[in-house]
Amino acid sequence: MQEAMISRAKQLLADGAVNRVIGWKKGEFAYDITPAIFESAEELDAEFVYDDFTSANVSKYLVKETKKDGKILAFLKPCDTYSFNQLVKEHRINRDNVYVIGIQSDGKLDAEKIKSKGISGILGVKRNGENLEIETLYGQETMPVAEAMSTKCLNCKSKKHVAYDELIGEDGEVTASDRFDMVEKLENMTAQERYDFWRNELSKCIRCNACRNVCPACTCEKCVFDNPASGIENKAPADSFEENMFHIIRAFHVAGRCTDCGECSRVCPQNIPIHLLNRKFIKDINSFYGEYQAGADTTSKAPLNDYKQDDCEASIVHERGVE
Amino acid sequence: MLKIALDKIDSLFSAVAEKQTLYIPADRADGASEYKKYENGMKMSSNLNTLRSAKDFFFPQTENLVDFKMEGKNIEVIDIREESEDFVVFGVRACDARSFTILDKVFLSDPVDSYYKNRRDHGTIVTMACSKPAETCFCGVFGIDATEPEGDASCWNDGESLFIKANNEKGQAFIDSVSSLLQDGDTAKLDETKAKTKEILSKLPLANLSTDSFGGDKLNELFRSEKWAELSESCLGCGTCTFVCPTCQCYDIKDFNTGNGIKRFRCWDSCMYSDFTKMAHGNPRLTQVERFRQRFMHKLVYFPANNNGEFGCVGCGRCLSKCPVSMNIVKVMKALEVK
Amino acid sequence: MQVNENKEFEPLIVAFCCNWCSYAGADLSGTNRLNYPTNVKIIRVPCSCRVNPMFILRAFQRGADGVILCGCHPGDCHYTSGNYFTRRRMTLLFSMLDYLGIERDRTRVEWVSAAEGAKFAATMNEFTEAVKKLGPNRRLEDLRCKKQ
Amino acid sequence: MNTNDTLIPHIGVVTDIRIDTPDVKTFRVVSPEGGKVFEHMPGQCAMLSVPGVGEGMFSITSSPTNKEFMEFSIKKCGCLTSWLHAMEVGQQITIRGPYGNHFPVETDLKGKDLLFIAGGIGLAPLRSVINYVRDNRDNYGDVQIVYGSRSMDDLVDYKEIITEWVNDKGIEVNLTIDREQEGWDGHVGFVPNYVKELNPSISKTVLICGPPIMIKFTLAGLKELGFQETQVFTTMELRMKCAVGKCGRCNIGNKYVCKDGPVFRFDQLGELPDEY
Repeated sequence: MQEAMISRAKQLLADGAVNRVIGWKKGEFAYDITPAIFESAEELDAEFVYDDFTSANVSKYLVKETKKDGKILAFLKPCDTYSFNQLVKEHRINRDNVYVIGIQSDGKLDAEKIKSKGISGILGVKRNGENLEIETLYGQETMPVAEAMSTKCLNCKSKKHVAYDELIGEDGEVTASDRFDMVEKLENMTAQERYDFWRNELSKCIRCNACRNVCPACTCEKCVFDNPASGIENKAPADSFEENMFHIIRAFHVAGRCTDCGECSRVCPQNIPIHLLNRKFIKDINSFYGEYQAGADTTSKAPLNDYKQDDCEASIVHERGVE
Repeated sequence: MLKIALDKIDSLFSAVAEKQTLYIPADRADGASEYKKYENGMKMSSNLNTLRSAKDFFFPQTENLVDFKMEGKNIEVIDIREESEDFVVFGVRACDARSFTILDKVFLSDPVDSYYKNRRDHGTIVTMACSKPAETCFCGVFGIDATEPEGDASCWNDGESLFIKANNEKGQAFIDSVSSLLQDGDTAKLDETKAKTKEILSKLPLANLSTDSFGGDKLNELFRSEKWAELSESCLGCGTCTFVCPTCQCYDIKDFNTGNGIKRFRCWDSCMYSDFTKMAHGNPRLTQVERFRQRFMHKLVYFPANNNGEFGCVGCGRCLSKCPVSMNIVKVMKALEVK
Repeated sequence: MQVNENKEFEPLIVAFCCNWCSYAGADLSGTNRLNYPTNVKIIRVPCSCRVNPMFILRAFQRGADGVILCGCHPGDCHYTSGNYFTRRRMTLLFSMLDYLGIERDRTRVEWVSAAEGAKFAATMNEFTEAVKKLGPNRRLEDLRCKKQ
Repeated sequence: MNTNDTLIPHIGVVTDIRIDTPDVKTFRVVSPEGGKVFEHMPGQCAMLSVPGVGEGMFSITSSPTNKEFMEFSIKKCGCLTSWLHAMEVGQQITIRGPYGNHFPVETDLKGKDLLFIAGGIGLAPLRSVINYVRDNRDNYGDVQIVYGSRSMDDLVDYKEIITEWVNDKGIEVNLTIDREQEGWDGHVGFVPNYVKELNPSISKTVLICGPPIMIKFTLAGLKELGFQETQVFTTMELRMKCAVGKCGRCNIGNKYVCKDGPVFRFDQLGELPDEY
């Protein structure tokens, strides 16, 4: 994959079809990959990488990049293409200034998950069938690939590319996903249990804003939480209320636009399952207003910009589920 | 050296916790660890380090500074400060222990920050030597020896026993308070453990990181480097690095109107945020390039310039594992290094 | 003011009322001398869809124990379709609050027309009773805003 | 706790509000018991705040030789300043300070001929020095003041200038406004050009404050005339929260404007990165 991508990128650069490439750059270790922009064949050869740890979704960078001169080549994984499409639909990305190559993704790994198994001093990670061979400062370790899989890839919703100019690797299908299982599990708890679950999770929040800043749906020029005039600007979780407020409003502001790319949970330094808030909205939208997948196309109306005269009433919330 | 068998460590914790509040690193459900108030039966985490740094104990993320009552045109200032209770933080690693020295230089320099000092005076830090450093560790680069941690008292673990030594009066008082549980022990095995750890420390992937290209005297050339633009390109402008950092000390002061008075509180702030330097008439750091540069210049240039060459980083490696885009101080140092 | 000896919990209810229907409905219930609890504090908004989810949350932060949103009946919106959008938004928001374990009876949407003074009073009576049963809002409170 | 902390402010009472220009008001502040809340040196600043609205750093525009009160000339431009402009006499605010360094009135400036150059609200910090010099006239040489503003109405402290300053011996006041205006028979033109026209003696020590662009061009002009950077002092401002060099935002390079500034000599400023 990586070689094919580099050679195609070099070709497009040489042809002048694009003047830069957005992809991923090697780090110090096996796993610390940084999204980066490459402008020459030399840079690509030296630093471009596409492997098990290139999970960062680069579509949000295109908001800024496609405003610049010249065309940029973007490598997008299937889930990234949904975010991309959604941004195109919201006129945040200038589609004319980007050349998209869809790339196959077999799921990405999360170094944090390896570390949480007590494996430390990671020097190298190799996939060997169903197992990971991990070279560490303290000797060789193995663990099942499935256990190191990034949370966002565990319940993959689709291996299909919804936007691309060309493909490298296979295009997949929308997968029958079990992504709402955890949401359902929570819904079936009692209110007290749900409350305790979320208090435990949200009280970890350090308000670093990583979830917001990485989110491809959060592209406001000025966020309401940064605006002193909004009345709710809160820089720190000074009270449990503010933790709730931030997470409810953040999720609400992307409701109907969140493609469930899972970046929010991936970047959370405190491992809060933020995606479970977004998924709740997605699940509700699906059940109240019909199946909707944000980013699947660039034409449909967003559920919160739309209505039907016979929509359910808000009292539906009171009528179902566990009290 | 004084020691206690590892299987008796619970009795040590209980004895301490009886007299004052004790915090130890404990495991969370997600595998990460964090400092928790000790309760009987709680197990100390075997993780190398806590997810959040130990700076919270002295410089919490939010704290109330002062209250105001407003009546008509009058204001009443209410000093809400209270003497802190005595507490012990157990199991602090060498990197975090050094971070207090750095924070002290900021908060205890004139004019002394009474909020910080209050907690500092009442807190005892018991450090724990590392035996299994991670690939992200680079404390040695800043002259920290992970096998000889600072703090009020230091502990070592040789696999069987916990050895403890006081470094100052506060540490001695701590040891005296539990002396009935301690006995003299032979350090032969411990010395072996230390030697082993030292060997690993020397082989860490970042052990050879050089600070030669940094320091107060390189201010202008580093500031003008053209590499900042490229380095900051992927930065999301979030505050993760700042908030997990044990030495980041910038703060914001804000007022909260509760409806029955005003609370003025301070909270951690991040130089990575767009509003950090924003004024009514403009912003001297308009793009992420300037903000990103500020963070690393502060740690590698400005801080040493004002503090006899001491760097504002302790090499704990938290930002290396937590940055959403893995852009961190090590990559910055390597990129800016003059070879 | 007389101090109530057996301190029964008196909830604070915030009612967002749209200018064109529900506020007029509240007015009508007043001119008809219908009773509804003094616990209800009305905030008039131009249209129910002016109500941002943050308004609801901030009401709780500032001490409300229950928040009710009243607007024109679907189809009767002064601005044609505002309340249809409100309906979707509030359904999702309330569902989310429920998901976070916030008691679902603390929030409600009710359509009250300008002619339905009686409905307004009845709704407020009923809602206040329901919130009273739940007790003070604890799960979505801001401790800093509590009177010492 | 019985220790003081600089972050806990004092109360100040606003006893007088003077409307200087359409967007500048000068506030007189005393302690509730009367008298000044604290002593200061010319060029130092104080943190003024209205709880619930915000806190901001303002230069103290009155001279330390004034023993009764402190004054602050404040231009309305943001949230806090709008609130201050809307308040009435008798209102209490909170005040803490003094912060920062000051103009070297007792060292470098002593015995020197002084040239003050100010633009708009930039007169505020310099007024403190000018009045200090006037009150200690024997310690200083000739004083020349060049002050410019957008229009006649925008000249801060115009009354004090034309009734007091111009009548003082050894003080030369040169006023200018940007555009021709009815009722104005003085000089018209921008400050940098006016300074060049006036061609001041290069033996003078210069104190300059105003909009960054004015400072930039005036400094270039002064250099053309033969002035050295070591002869020119200015005062800076950046966003501040703590005012004691701890909150970490008002730095220019390794210098904190609140603690190492706000007064800088241009050669010192030249050694720092261009980020202000």
